[in-house]
Amino acid sequence: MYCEVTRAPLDVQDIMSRVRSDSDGAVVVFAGVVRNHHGGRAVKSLAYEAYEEMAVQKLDAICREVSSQHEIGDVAVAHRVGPLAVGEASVVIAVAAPHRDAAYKASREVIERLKHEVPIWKRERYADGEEEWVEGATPRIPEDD
Amino acid sequence: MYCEVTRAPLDVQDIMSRVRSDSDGAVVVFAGVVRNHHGGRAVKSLAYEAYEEMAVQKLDAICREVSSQHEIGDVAVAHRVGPLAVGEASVVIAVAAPHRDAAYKASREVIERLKHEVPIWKRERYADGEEEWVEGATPRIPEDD
Amino acid sequence: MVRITALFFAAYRDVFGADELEIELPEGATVAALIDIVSRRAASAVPPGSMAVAVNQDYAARDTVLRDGDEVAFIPPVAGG
Amino acid sequence: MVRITALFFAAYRDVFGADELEIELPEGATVAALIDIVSRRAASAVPPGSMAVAVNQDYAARDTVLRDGDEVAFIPPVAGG
Repeated sequence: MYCEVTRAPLDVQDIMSRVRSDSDGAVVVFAGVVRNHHGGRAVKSLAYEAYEEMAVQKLDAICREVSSQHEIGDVAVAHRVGPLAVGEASVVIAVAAPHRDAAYKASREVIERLKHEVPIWKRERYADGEEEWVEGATPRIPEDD
Repeated sequence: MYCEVTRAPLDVQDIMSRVRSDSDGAVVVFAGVVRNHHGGRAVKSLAYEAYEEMAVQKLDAICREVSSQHEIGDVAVAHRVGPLAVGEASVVIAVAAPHRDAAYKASREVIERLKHEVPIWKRERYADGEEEWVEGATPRIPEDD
Repeated sequence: MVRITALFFAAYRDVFGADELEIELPEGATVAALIDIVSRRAASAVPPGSMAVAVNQDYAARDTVLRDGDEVAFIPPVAGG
Repeated sequence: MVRITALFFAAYRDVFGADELEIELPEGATVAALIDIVSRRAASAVPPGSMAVAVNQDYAARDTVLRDGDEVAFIPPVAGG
């Protein structure tokens, strides 16, 4: 298991190699990539910000839970922060499993939970010069006793 | 769209780069990897054989159909033939899409259809010296008129 | 007469003892007729439901009429991926 | 009195005009009480349902009692991925 939040460009091959093992027949990789448009506006670049220590901790927790719920060999997640250009990867998730069904399901679950639970924010810079924090999802917080 | 059947080792980064575009926010990669065991037996190596021209044609048809059914930007598939060692990738499928849901679904559909329709066969060599054609799936053929 | 090329892949190479055969058939012969002919060569019985046949690289129905020069592939269950 | 460190991220840095504040609270004060206090600083109203609060890097219920030295993060809707 490997989770990181980093300012460095993400290396898909490196992240895949962290999960591969001779007993796993399937590897599923998800890469989130900066798009040149969002909500009908042209995006020039963007920047991600994270509450880094908590983000890594949350990613670790998600990976542990997903590993316990699916028959997978290993999972790795890397999320980039700082400024990113269009076309660069903001997040890479690699899951290795003996069989592909578990690999696909676990991969999907990690990205869905990441988007709802991990304290990371995205600020888009548009072609017209404006900037905006992208609307996100409110993490579920524990109920009062 | 890019489909190939090749004797050369598969390069994930290269296959990903064939589908990426600035308007796609998600890339899903599936890699099938040679496992060290199958049906309780230790696998030493294996070899894939293909009816190459038809395999490429079938892959092309699958990619075209999946592209027309899902909102994806592009898809690439490479399948290796010849001898492979444990840990090597036998197939790599990359799908880029504006949104991740379509990328995951299209990726899954390509690998499922590939396994049922594309004329490729696998011969496993076991640690005990035996060799066997791996039991596969019978392609659906057109019904008689 | 029509002359076709039959191709045998993977397990079928052993079963039919060849990887490629030139076969002559009467005009109007179908895929089903060709299967009957090659089945006489089979070293072991092939469950007919498990065999796919492709004519000129497209899976073909059993009643497909073969034409001169067709490439007819005998395709055992596939196991790519 | 307990002394906590409040952290504000992303949009909340602008809303609350700070990225980090040291705040003193009466013994037994809860997350809800702290939200009341910092809300007085808010440049614009924050829909309370959209705000998550983490105490020592774990999402916390509103009735969580704060302790001396706690790190309390005000977390706007997240948008990673």
